[in-house]
Amino acid sequence: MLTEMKDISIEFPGVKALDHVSFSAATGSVHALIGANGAGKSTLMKVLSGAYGHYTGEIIMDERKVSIRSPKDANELGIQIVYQEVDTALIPYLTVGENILLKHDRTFINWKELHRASDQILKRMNMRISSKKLVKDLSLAEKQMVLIARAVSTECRFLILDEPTAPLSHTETQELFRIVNDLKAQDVGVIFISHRLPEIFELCDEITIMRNGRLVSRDSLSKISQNEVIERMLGEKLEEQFPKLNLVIGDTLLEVKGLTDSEKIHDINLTAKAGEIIGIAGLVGAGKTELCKTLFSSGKIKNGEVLLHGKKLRLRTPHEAVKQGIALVPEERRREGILVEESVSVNLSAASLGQFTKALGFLNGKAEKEKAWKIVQSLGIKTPALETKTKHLSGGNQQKIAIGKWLLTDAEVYIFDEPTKGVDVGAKKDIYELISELAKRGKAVIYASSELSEIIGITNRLYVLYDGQVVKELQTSQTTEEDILFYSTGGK
Amino acid sequence: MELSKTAPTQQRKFDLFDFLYKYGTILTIFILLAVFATANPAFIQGNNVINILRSISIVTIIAIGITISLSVNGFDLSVGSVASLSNAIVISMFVWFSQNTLVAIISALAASIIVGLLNSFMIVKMKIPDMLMTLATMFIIQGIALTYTKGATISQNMVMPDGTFSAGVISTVFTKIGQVPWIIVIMVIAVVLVHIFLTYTKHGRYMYVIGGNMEAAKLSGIPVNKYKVLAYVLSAMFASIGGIVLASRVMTAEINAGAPYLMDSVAAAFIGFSVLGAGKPNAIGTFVGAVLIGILQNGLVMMSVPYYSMDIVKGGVLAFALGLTYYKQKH
Amino acid sequence: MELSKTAPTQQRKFDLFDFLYKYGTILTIFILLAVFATANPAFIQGNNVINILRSISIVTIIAIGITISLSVNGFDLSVGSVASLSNAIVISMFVWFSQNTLVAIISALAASIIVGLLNSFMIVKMKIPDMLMTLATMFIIQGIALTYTKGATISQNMVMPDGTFSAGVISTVFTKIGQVPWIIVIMVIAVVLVHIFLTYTKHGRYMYVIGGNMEAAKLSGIPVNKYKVLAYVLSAMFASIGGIVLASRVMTAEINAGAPYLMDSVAAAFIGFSVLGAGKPNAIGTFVGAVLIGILQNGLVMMSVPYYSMDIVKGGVLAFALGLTYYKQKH
Amino acid sequence: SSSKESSQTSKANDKVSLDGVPERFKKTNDPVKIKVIRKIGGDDHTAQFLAGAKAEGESLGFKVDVFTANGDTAKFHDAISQALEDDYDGFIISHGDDAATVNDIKKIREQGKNVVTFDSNAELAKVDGVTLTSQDDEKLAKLALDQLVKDHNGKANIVYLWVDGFPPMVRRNAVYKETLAANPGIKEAARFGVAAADTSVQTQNAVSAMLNKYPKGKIDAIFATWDAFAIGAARAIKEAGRNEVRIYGIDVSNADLQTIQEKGSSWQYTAAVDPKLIGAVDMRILAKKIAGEETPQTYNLEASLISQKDLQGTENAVNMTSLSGIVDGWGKSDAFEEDWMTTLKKAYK
Ligand SMILES: Nc1ncnc2c1ncn2[C@@H]1O[C@H](COP(=O)(O)OP(=O)(O)OP(=O)(O)O)[C@@H](O)[C@H]1O
Ligand SMILES: Nc1ncnc2c1ncn2[C@@H]1O[C@H](COP(=O)(O)OP(=O)(O)OP(=O)(O)O)[C@@H](O)[C@H]1O
Ligand SMILES: [Mg+2]
Ligand SMILES: [Mg+2]
Repeated sequence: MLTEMKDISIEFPGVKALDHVSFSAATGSVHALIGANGAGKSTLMKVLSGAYGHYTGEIIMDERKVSIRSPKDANELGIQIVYQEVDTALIPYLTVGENILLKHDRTFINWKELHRASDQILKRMNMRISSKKLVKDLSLAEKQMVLIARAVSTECRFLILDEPTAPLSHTETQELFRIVNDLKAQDVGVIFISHRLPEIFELCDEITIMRNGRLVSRDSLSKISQNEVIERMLGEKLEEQFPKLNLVIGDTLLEVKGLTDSEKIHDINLTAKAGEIIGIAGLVGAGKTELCKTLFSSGKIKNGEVLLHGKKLRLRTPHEAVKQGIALVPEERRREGILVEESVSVNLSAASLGQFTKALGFLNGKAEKEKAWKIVQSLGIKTPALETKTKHLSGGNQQKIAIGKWLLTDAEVYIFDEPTKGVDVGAKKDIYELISELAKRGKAVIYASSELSEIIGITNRLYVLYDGQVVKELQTSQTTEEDILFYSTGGK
Repeated sequence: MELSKTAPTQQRKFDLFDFLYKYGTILTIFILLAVFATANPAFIQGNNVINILRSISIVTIIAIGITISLSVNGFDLSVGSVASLSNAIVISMFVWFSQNTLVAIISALAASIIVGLLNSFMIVKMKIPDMLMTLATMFIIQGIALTYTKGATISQNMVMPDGTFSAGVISTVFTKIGQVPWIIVIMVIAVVLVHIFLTYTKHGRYMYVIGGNMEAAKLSGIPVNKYKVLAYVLSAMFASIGGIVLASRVMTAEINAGAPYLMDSVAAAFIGFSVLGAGKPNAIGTFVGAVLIGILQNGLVMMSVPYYSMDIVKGGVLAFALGLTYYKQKH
Repeated sequence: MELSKTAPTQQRKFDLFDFLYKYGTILTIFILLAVFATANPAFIQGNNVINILRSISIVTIIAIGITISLSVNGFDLSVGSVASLSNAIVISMFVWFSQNTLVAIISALAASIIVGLLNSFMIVKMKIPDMLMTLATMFIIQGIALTYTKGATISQNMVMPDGTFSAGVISTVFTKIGQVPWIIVIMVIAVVLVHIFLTYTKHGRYMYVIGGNMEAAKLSGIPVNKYKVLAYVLSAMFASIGGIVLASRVMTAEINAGAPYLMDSVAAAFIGFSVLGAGKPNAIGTFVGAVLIGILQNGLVMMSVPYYSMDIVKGGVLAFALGLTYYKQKH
Repeated sequence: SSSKESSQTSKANDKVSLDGVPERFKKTNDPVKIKVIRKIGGDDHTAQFLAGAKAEGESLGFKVDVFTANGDTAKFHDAISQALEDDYDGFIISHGDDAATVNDIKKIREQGKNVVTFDSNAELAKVDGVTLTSQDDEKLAKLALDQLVKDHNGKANIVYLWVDGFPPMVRRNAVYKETLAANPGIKEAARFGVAAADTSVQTQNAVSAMLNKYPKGKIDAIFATWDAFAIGAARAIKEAGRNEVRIYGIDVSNADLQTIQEKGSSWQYTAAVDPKLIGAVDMRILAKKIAGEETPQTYNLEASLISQKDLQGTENAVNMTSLSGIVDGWGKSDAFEEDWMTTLKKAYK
């Protein structure tokens, strides 16, 4: 069976997000949808799932014209979606079970049955979260898995996965692929959006490429190469992804001694020199995020110390950390990284407002706008205006803003926690370049990621985390993905 | 590869702060009981317990309505004025129009349903933020209640504008509503029904879903507007029931009689959030909140605390319970 | 990438609903002005304009404080009781303790700062939700104010508990504060200062950022707690100024004199959200909200609307303004 | 020893012989316990009434607990129910104007306890053994209105400040209506009235608007049925500089006296009963009941008219206590003051 979207156009204030896009996907196959940040992928899928009712064009299923103007319409036609922004789709103060079985039950709820059923679904997915846990206590990856569980728990003919793998590690990604393949075998049509090209080639049958709100091409994946995909989505060839490493390493800038917090991490020792990019590798839940946050002092330090230039830092609040020269790009951008209701320029200047302040705390609006615009340009943030609220930007562009605001500050140590999540290949390259630029300017960079290729590609040196502890320190040039994986899984 | 070691689930050892979060309010209640009972053993005798339950009945009923509106993340400020209006309608039906109990009660409820529909129409269709809208409704209904009674107190045998005396009497069946045991029974039924509704039915769950993340609810195909309407109508209806019970208890309709209930009800519903660690509006919690307030009120009168200092103690105990509950709690 | 050198500004074509969102409240004010002035030309004469401004001064000042607490996404319910307390302290300083104007005002402000610190300590350190905490504080401060005055009105030459007469007098300098032009000047200064503070300074920006997403603000290195403390202290201080102006206007300290200002102030601050399309708490909007309420109140008296129907009109106009503003507005 | 409000019953002076004092009051180790419960609150009248009752009771060696429900009727009834559980000897119930009060008081009587009410439901007359006291509202209204008519020779445009919904207000309104009917020259130009926590400020704002609507010469006087109205009106008139408008009010407080006495004040007359005295007299009636003595079923407290001229005639600032030196009989009444009470007062001095 085929779903066809014909000549879909949609506009938002200041942007024509979709411009006569046609798209079709069949049941029993996995269809990749790809394009740079802001190309319109999510928007197109929101149209198909009924989240936006104000589009023009038509949708045809089973050779019959259908009307999808609300999520209910889409549900009734068997279309399910897992949204890119997980927090927009979860109810934090309800349990995992309730979030999974959100919509199907009889008038009276049987709590035992509900948790039994959702535990079963989770088990089928090889997930080890309790159905009774509150969603607000989950990590981002777990939240993502809950959403996938919700989608697969329903009878559906089409399942849209909008960047489901962004927060997932290798293991969970493999688990997801297994589920997708199962669904495919059951004749479900899966539409899969991702910025990780290798996984698309691993999983998908067909591919549709978009650029700037328009359709570029539709092909069978067997007939196209990675480079061709990149060229079509960016409109230009992509050179080597990773920039040249900075080899001018200076003195030790940051020293962490015996760092232990109250929850997850124990006895971490690491050093970072000026001009060096340090990788933090590890599986999901290994404690990378906790470590980053503890260094940024928003976690609670129980033991140990952090020294900058050999001087012990007082780290009680992020405010103090920033003042002493530490910057953090956090993992959960929507909750922690950006101010969705504020404009692009307010977001970009939020961490460095002191620079734009005149006597008595008055703001210098002009300087602020100028600097912000510079960042918008240098990062290629796709926004209609500086005044646009960030919530109207595409996911990848929001991520760029979360990074961009720190580029205006004058920190000495930059901590990046999964900074390229949801960022397209072209922009990834921009971000890598920015990071390496920081290193060249003599900053120390700490780069936490569960994508091993990134760690290998960009760092000078790396630490492998396992269960909250550093199990291995490696020179990047002398190691391989397999080695890292070995240590990450507890190998000694 | 055997990489499927996801995050190890957290060990549950006894956690004092977690315990306090769940039982802080209840603990406070026990502390108060102990203090008051030591000061005067009569405090925990049957008669006084009934006194306390009777005194919290109206607050609880109205607070239950607020709880429902809170469950969809709404906030109904108009409940006090709806209670006033219902009080006025019920009594006037008897006194002015010599109607029977059924007609009187149905009229009051019908009026409250209209208010609920008005509120929800403006909130859902006109997209007016709920606090703002119910603030406006609060004024409007207060004004309507005042205009309806011409600013006068309605009571049996009152002087009518034309100089005659009103002839209607309040039925004896109706007067039972505001007396023990019925006043307590009504409260208990309201709490239990709403508890079941919110916890064990699809509808209640949808309300929590809407309250927790309206966007997500909408995108899951839950008829958000329908449930919001339902929530505001139910909220107004419970306020109306509160007003009717009040009417039966005092047998007159004084102007703005329902207004003082707003603050206490809001306090009860808010305190209820944390009871048993619910973390969300819930009927049992609201009841516990009302009990806390009722015990305080009664105990302070019993201890002959000067009336002008009562609020200090009341606020202080509230702050204490809150401190116990939220201290060290992460959000 | 074909990006231009300068930042593009968004294209704006005329959009009725956008227009109404920005100017709905102001439009309502003009409609009201037209209606009232037609009914009675005296309405827009200088004297009456001064009357209106004088009558909204206290509401505006208190609402400005609420605006500040709203800007960090807080909500200060204790402002009414702080105003009562300040009123009592100021008058008692004169009447009971024969102090001068400076001492009187400083004492009242100092008390309010303590309240603000208490509020923010409990909210920031004990993590108690703000509405709940300030509800508790509201009761506590109300009780303290009542206990301080022993539930009586303080006025010059009053009978003291020991049977003697109080000897202190209220200084003539102080009485000026509550009179035209000063009462209006103080309001305007408060509005302008807070407008500048919130819109043009780093601190104001930080407050809005904290209000928008506290977690993100914290992780951007903004000293969130410091600003929250500041917000609650400022909120209490403006409430205190409102109480002081009230004291000067009425020259006595009646019990709970500040309480009624809570609702009107909240309404003014809320209406202000939408003024000029700000979409967030802002000083100018709050002022416009207060003007709307003030015009209504004054105009209705002039039109001899029965007092008991005034609330209907007041609520109706509020609903109308809100409807104009929010109808068709996406959130 | 709970708190300062519940009175520390002072030890009886042994030297004073308690001869002639009714039996109940001789048990000095078991003092008489009285509960005063008032429905309305938040005004000075309440504070003074309660203070008067308390002071009188304590001077007789009673233990007096006072409570106000601040206008919350259900809370008022809760307090009565609760007090019934305690061992009070008698009750003073103020402003129990709703029907349910009748039931409450029946219950009190069934327990054999004594009750005196003030400004409460007239139906209480049907309950045996209850004394209903009130301010003489008819007299209060008449004093002020007659003066108004007299001052303006029966011809005036007036503003009426009144609020419905309270029995005393209803009674005052009745007199007002009669007066208008009897004096066709007196015309009501406008009316206003709200009962809120900020009544005086709201009245002030409303009267300001009225003064604008009716320029000089269009209104002559204001009749304010409550001092909160009068004081608001007086402030508005002062602000507008329109002191040709004269205010005739009812009720008085210390702040009122100050306003009336002020130079150029527009508040000419106010008719009032001393609220402290009401509390005291109610307490005495209750004491007589406990003593088993005869008490009347109703009692009205005498009203006086206070004039600005009298107040301005003295050098010193006048207050509620010193008013007695100016208005004859103010604050003093020997109604129900028995000899044994004098003895008790001496004993507990
Ligand atoms: N609600 C909205 N209001 C205004 N503009 C919007 C809205 N939603 C999307 N847009 C704009 O539409 C364009 C397409 O966004 P979309 O989210 O579809 O991109 P995407 O291809 O999913 O990108 P990413 O890979 O970053 O997720 C962007 O320029 C975005 O700013
Ligand atoms: N908000 C939270 N509340 C409770 N537990 C959390 C929260 N966030 C993370 N955790 C838990 O803390 C542990 C460490 O998580 P952390 O996020 O530091 O790991 P990570 O290595 O960064 O993994 P990821 O790849 O998901 O970022 C995990 O067990 C996770 O479930
Ligand atoms: Mg997207
Ligand atoms: Mg992480």
